[in-house]
Amino acid sequence: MSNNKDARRDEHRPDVGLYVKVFAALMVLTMITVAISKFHLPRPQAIALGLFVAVIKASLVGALFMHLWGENKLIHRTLFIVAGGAAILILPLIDCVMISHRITSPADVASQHPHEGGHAATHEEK
Amino acid sequence: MSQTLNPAAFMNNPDTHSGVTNAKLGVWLFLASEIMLFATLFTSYIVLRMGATSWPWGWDVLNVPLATLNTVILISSSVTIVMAYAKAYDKNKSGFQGWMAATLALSFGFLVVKAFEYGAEFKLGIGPHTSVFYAIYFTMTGLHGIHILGGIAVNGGLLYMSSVKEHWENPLFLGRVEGAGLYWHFVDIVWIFLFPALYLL
Amino acid sequence: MGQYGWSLPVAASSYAGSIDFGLGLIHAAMLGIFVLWGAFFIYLLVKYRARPGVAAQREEHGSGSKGELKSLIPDIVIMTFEIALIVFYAIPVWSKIKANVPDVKDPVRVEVIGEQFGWSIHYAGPDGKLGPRKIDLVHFSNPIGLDRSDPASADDVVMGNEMRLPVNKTVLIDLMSKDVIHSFFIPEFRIKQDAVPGLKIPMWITPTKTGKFEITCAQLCGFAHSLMRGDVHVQTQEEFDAWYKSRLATIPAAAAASNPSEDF
Amino acid sequence: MSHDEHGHHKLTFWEKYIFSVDHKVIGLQYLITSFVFLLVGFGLMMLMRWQLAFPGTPIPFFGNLFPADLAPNGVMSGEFYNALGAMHGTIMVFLGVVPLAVGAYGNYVLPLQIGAPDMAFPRMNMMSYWLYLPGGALMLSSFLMPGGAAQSGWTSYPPLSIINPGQTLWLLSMVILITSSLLGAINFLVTTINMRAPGMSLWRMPVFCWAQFVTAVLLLLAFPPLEAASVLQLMDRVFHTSFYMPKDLVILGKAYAGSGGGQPLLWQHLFWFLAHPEVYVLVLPPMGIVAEIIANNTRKPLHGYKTMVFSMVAIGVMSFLVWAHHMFISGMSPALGNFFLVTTMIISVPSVAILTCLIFSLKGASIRYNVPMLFALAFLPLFGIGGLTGLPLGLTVTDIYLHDTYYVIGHFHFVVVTGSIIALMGGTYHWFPKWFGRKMNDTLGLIHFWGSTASMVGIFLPMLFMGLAGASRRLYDPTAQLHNLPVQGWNVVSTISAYLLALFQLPFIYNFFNSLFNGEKTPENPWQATTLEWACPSPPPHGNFAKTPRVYRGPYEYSVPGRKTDFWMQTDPS
Repeated sequence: MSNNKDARRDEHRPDVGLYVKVFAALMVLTMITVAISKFHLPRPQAIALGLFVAVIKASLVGALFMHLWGENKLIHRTLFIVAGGAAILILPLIDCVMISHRITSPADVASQHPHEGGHAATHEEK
Repeated sequence: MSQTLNPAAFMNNPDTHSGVTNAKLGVWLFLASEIMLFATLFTSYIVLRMGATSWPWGWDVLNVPLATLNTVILISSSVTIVMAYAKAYDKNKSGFQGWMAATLALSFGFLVVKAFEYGAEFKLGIGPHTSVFYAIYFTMTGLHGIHILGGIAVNGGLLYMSSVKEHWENPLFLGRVEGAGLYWHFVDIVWIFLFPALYLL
Repeated sequence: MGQYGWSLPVAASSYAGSIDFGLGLIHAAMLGIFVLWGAFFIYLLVKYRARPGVAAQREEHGSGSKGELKSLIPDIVIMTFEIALIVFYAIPVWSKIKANVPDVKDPVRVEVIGEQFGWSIHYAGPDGKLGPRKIDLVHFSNPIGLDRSDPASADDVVMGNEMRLPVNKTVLIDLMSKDVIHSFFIPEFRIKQDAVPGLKIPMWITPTKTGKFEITCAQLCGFAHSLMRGDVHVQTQEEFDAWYKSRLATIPAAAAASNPSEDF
Repeated sequence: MSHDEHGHHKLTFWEKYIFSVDHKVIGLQYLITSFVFLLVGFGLMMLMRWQLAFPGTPIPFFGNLFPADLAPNGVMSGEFYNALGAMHGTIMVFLGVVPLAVGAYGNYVLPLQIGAPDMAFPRMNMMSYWLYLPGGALMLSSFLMPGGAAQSGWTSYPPLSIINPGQTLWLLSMVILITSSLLGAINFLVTTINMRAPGMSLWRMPVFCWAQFVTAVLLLLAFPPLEAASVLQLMDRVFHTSFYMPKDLVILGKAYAGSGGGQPLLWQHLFWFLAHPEVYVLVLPPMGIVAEIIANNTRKPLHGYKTMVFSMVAIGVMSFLVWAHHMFISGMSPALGNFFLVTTMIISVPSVAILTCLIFSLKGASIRYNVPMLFALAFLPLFGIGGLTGLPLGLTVTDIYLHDTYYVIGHFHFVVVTGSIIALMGGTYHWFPKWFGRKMNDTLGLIHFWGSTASMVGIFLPMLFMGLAGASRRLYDPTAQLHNLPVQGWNVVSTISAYLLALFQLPFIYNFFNSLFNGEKTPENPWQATTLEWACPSPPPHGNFAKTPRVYRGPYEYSVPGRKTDFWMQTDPS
């Protein structure tokens, strides 16, 4: 195998300084999500914020640790197609919303748990 | 032998049509199927949640501090594996082995914490049958745990291979480390979404 | 014996005609397409068989040329047909049958509940109110768990595998299942709807012919799936009323017999 | 992998034939195994057909061989019938046709056609097969479990599948089979993208390769949702979760103990999310085979090569958007039904385009009527019936009546049996010379062809009539329901045709094995074809080509004016 150099062509030059920065950012973001959840925001806001932070974290890992930044186009296209496939899964969700009025006995999930904390009762909304 | 092509030589040729090695493309396609798998699980989660009249807060029913600890562990392991890749890139064998061992230690740590979490729940008589919330919680974290186990097997394999001269000097070795890293980061990303979805929201 | 039938059964509901129209139209079109294609196909097979001294003719054209466009003609024809079907037939008729329940005065209100392996038909009675059902009250003598103590269920009648309907009157049905998925199918009415546990699915029929038809289960529901059937009798309004009254007369006894206290 | 494990030393028997990493050996392993599974699935169906035609009468010859709880006094029980039905569907789709179309033909032919020495990941290829075989064995072994095999149809709809016996093994082996398919799909994609010979641009790939490529994408993206759904169902069965179990179920008079809160329709969505693309997985590779055979035997280029390729890609994309047409009356939102109605009608457009191109390919041809060509030609009208009968099923309104009747069964068997399986059989006759360097016998082939096609039509055409009369499917005893009585005679016709079909497979089986040893020896390129698989020895050695082939032109350069021969191979430099 004399193509040692060639084999490196599609491998990424590591950047240790960058990795450390990303690590720090991920830690901070983790603490932020946990801290936010302490406030017990109303559900919609909590979900929006939580997902927002999660998307940022995932993008950092994807772009910099997985080297998607500057990766070959083929990989980007693959992920694009998969994103399309996964997006189609929205249709079962739409159906679920549209037939929700047909559900006869929806489960009251929160009440099915032994509660140790105390604030379950104050957060009955979905 | 001389009258036919050697498949192995052909396969290792990085000069492919796409400019991506087979191994890397293969890993990414595998991750593509994994994305669909977890996307389906998250879809099921949302469907079940929307079909319920109420949904518990993770703080009330799960152990958030332990899960936070696990998040920290997993993110750290993502860094250690990328450091291992950096060392392998520089052909620094002991550095690679050190960071890879750290990755393995962190992944075992994750599983141990998870085991404590599960154990406490089982002790309370809580299991997947308790409610759809716990059903989705145990299923998704369980599947994620199985993925961790798979990662441990792959990373452990690479750690062993690095001690064999023949493998360490193989020009494909770096690609393998990169592939294992991609998988490990993916497992990390899944957790990045699982953690808020189950524990915080 | 007449065991080789292939036509649709008699049409006995208000919208059976529009479904039959679609079936007829599509099958006529299918037959037409198939015969035309078939004739063309056989012509090609015969004309272009290999013969000594005759070589194959390449079609020299790139994409977008005339020859290429010609092969799109069948597609365009079929597409036009399909668009017409969707716009003028499928969507309007579908929303009439499935998407909306007609707003009629004084309908017959019924709950149909499937279980392994039979149908329970629960009539709301003259007050138009379905009595509440409770899972704790389910008993072999009260298969749907009807709460007889509620005033709404005073004039309710529950039938097993037997449905009687007045002719030319709209029936609003809430379809449910106790255990697994069943499918409520009356071939003569051209009505079919899955009964899904946990869901209450609305549907409606207006029978237009008197007579006895069959309710069947069209979704695999277990080992005795083929035995899951019932009868639907379409009667004149007078016959129906008389029958309902006679059933109602038996209710107090039935209510007493299935006194829920013993199940608690 | 850095050195050649498989080039230098002599391979042992095990390495060469059992745990081989050679795509050709794996392809043949798939071929034999999937043909065996097809026969098994067919055998199950013959038992069912007896019960359907003559309900309540003991099964002849075999009846008393079954344990008394399955077939008391030789008469099939309802449980046994349902188990046979579920297993027939599962085996035929997941263990028969897909492995045959993808595992066997794809594995053997695809690398040859693109000029690759092997698949991209030979060891993973071996692993696919060695997951498929145990997965299949596990599936079959469920018959021996207490309670018998899965009894909830191949669709496994909950809650029935949660409370029925036999489903756990079904789910486990499905997970294994899905994993095997996923490994295969990754391998096919990487091979097609990365391993093409120099000069083999995408637009020079034969239609068959395109079909395999699109199929692999479908498998890769559609199977994981079913894997996830199967895991959830497995949880429901094993750990008593309630993913698919709503609250307040009363099963045979007893309240169900689960927590409730689940949604039965979720499974249907996830199942059909796979199972509709799966239909195109069943159909696209056979279409590719038909295209290859037609191009070769008309001695002219395919009409509209690019149209066909684009249509296949369009089918691939659209196949992800049509699944809920299986669910029009499932209780799903009727408004969403309209959406799926429109997408379903759209997907018929590329399908019609492919058929049109194939038929127009005959124009100006010099048709060579050999056995593979007969199969390919029979595919066109018979698959056409399958496609046309899909129209009233895809239309919401008419589906209200036809859903879950025998019309559905007739429709998809026309598609899969007289479509896919006919084409796959044709493929066997076409590539047999390449696989073994010998030719299959023509007379036996003709008997097989005419007998099979006639009896297939005899089985499935009556089903369309029965469906129109409203006969429901999956009924253990059709005569128990009055509305089936007027069409019961057709069941007898179907059954007799099915037994005839079995009879007409005997010449095929004999022909296959006899020709292995006694068939007429053939040269490298007996059909005078143009594609790359005919540019290497028959059978090709390990590594396939003596040197990396170079590709100079498109796949179907037949009857080019001014050339001595009427075929111009892709590798021919002049």
